[in-house]
Amino acid sequence: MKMTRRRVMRGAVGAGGLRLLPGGLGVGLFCGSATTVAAPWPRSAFDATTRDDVLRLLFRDKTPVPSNAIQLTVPEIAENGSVVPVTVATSLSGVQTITLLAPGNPRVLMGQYVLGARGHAPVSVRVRLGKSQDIVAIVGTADGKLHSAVKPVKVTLGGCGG
Amino acid sequence: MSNTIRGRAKVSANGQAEIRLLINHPMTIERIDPATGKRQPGHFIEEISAVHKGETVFSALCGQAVSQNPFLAFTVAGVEKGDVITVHWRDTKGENDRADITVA
Amino acid sequence: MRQFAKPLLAVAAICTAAAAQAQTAGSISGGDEMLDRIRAKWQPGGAEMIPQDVLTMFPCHDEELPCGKIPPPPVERVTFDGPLQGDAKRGEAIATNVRYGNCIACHILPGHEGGTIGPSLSEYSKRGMPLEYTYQRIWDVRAFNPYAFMPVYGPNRVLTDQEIRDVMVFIGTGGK
Amino acid sequence: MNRLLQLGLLLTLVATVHAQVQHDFWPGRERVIPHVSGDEMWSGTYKNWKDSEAVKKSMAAGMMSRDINFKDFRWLEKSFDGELKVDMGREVFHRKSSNGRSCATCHGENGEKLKGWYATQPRFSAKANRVIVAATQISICAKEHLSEDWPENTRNNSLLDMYLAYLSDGRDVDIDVTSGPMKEAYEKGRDLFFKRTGHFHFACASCHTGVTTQSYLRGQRPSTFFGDAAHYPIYHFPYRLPGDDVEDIFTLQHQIKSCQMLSRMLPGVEGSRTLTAIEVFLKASANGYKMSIPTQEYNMSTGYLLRDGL
Repeated sequence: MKMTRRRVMRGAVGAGGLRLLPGGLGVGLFCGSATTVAAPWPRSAFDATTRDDVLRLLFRDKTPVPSNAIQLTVPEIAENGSVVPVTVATSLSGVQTITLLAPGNPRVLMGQYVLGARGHAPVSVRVRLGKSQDIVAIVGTADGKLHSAVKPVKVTLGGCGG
Repeated sequence: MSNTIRGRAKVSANGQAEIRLLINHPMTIERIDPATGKRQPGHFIEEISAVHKGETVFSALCGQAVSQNPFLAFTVAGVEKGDVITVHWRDTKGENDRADITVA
Repeated sequence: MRQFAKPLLAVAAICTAAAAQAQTAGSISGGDEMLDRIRAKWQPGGAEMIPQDVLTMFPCHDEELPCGKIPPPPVERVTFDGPLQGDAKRGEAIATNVRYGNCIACHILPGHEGGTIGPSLSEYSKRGMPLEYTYQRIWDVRAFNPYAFMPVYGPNRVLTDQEIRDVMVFIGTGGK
Repeated sequence: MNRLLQLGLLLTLVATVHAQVQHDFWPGRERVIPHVSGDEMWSGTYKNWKDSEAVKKSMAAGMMSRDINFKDFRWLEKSFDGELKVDMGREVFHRKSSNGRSCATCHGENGEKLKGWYATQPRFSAKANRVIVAATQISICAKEHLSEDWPENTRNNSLLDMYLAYLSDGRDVDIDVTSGPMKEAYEKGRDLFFKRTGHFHFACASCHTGVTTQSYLRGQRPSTFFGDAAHYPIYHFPYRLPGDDVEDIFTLQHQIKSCQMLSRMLPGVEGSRTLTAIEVFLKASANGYKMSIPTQEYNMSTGYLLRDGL
């Protein structure tokens, strides 16, 4: 655990000043309130408008490998694009981060969930999708590998609208 | 009790607690002001973290794609009934809130 | 006209006292009083929902209000005049806008996914239907089937004659 | 032939209540019964969802949502967001007003005396001398005993409505429409549900019966009207229509009004006789079905996709 965090720190500083998340892994980097960790928010990754930029900014040179050990559950048809439920579960062990991408959205990175030593999937959230697209879930494990799963969501409008 | 965070934590037999959170927040996305064409940044939660026994067991970094009144559910191992999990959020304007959730 | 008499007889059960009279809507000139009243207060297709005072021009639920006693619009049989001049782009905008024609709610349209309540229109041009049939079908479907789940576009002036022609060009010529 | 035909039409007219004006009705009014099992004559799926056991069996058999009249994911899953509205409603129920009284003063702590009451609403009120819905009763009570002004579509009224419905969670809907003003309201509501109105000349029944309930209305799939009323008021993801005070609790009348707005029909006023009659019809069509409160607008959680049981 320690090793990855330090390497991620050094790498992050090198990659154009992006302060990647060090704090989430139990290190007491505080700002503001005492007992919580103020993870520096990866602004450039969240501002990125293409999938490749997000991957490069978050994971540098590592490329995610499709894996069927990830269960990405999304409704096939989302009747309301502003509330689309997403659940990511996985049988992989040593999961550290779960990242959700929406390549069809103006801002591709939707969220990154950092599981502490005792954190586990499944993780469930509700997201906003601008149009029908494939949602991508990337699971980062302790061995430094990245595993990905993709699921299409059809975003439609209601039939009536006044 | 905080007025923006609502949470439930339920521990199952194997000591894993499922924590469900609902946070009252508008989560507005960035807008281009039609008049000036200037980019107006969104007002949304950037980070939600959960601390159990002094250790950050879960941390969510959110973008503007997270829905209004964000919902978040996750699981934490090594939790017993009666433990307290402290949840904290912080948004793009520096506002924040915290809540203690006792595990049922 | 005769072959449509049969469904009209089946209509005996419903209590329509209106006489069904032929009307050449195709040649309705601008002087259409109901259409003017609507469009003076509301432009369809925009962000704004249809205003309530426009809705009081049509039958409504509350029978303590005057609109509660408005009789249903009589079934209108229309003929189709002249060449079909319309703009497919405009027709597409009308058909896919939920506050305009909203055809997409029930039909799959050329190049669009839509509802599955009505038949798919993505291949409509291949069916080669006569223009008059399509025009009557959109203007007032009750001439064919009094219980068809389709808005009465003509009698309630949901769409104008030209807007229907635009939609016909959009679906008739296979879209783009 | 035309003249003779119209004469024939006039003679066969059913003597309807609306004497001089004959309205257009969607077919099927005579096939409704004030019980949830009536759905067998409409979607033929009642046996698949008549209770939560049947729903579990249907889901296990891999049935689609429309084969279960959307009772699988829409209604039988309790809503986490809805629980928070119930908490807020409980707080309003126990909050003392300016005259030092609260709802709990008369109705008991945690609404002890009102358990099961919501399952018998709407009903005839002697005081109002007409059939009223729970929300109207709340506004009458609040004005008289708490000197609070909480009309039907206000936040506090809707929060209380949600809390009182929660007190009847698990009870079977049971309203008697066999006689008197309730029978009248039921028949008026039935006629209004089938009456074709508005710019599109649709009736509520146009979407909520027949082929439309088996197919897609663009992204949405309407359900038949049987049984749905047992799960109202629901938690709705914040959605404010012009003139709305409450954007996340949809009482049955608020849902009817919102549907009218979206279907280009003149929207009714919450608490009015018209919307009350339609609510009586819908609630009676859920007679015998278990209330499940709080539930939420469909498609807000992945529970139904994971089919992790009810």
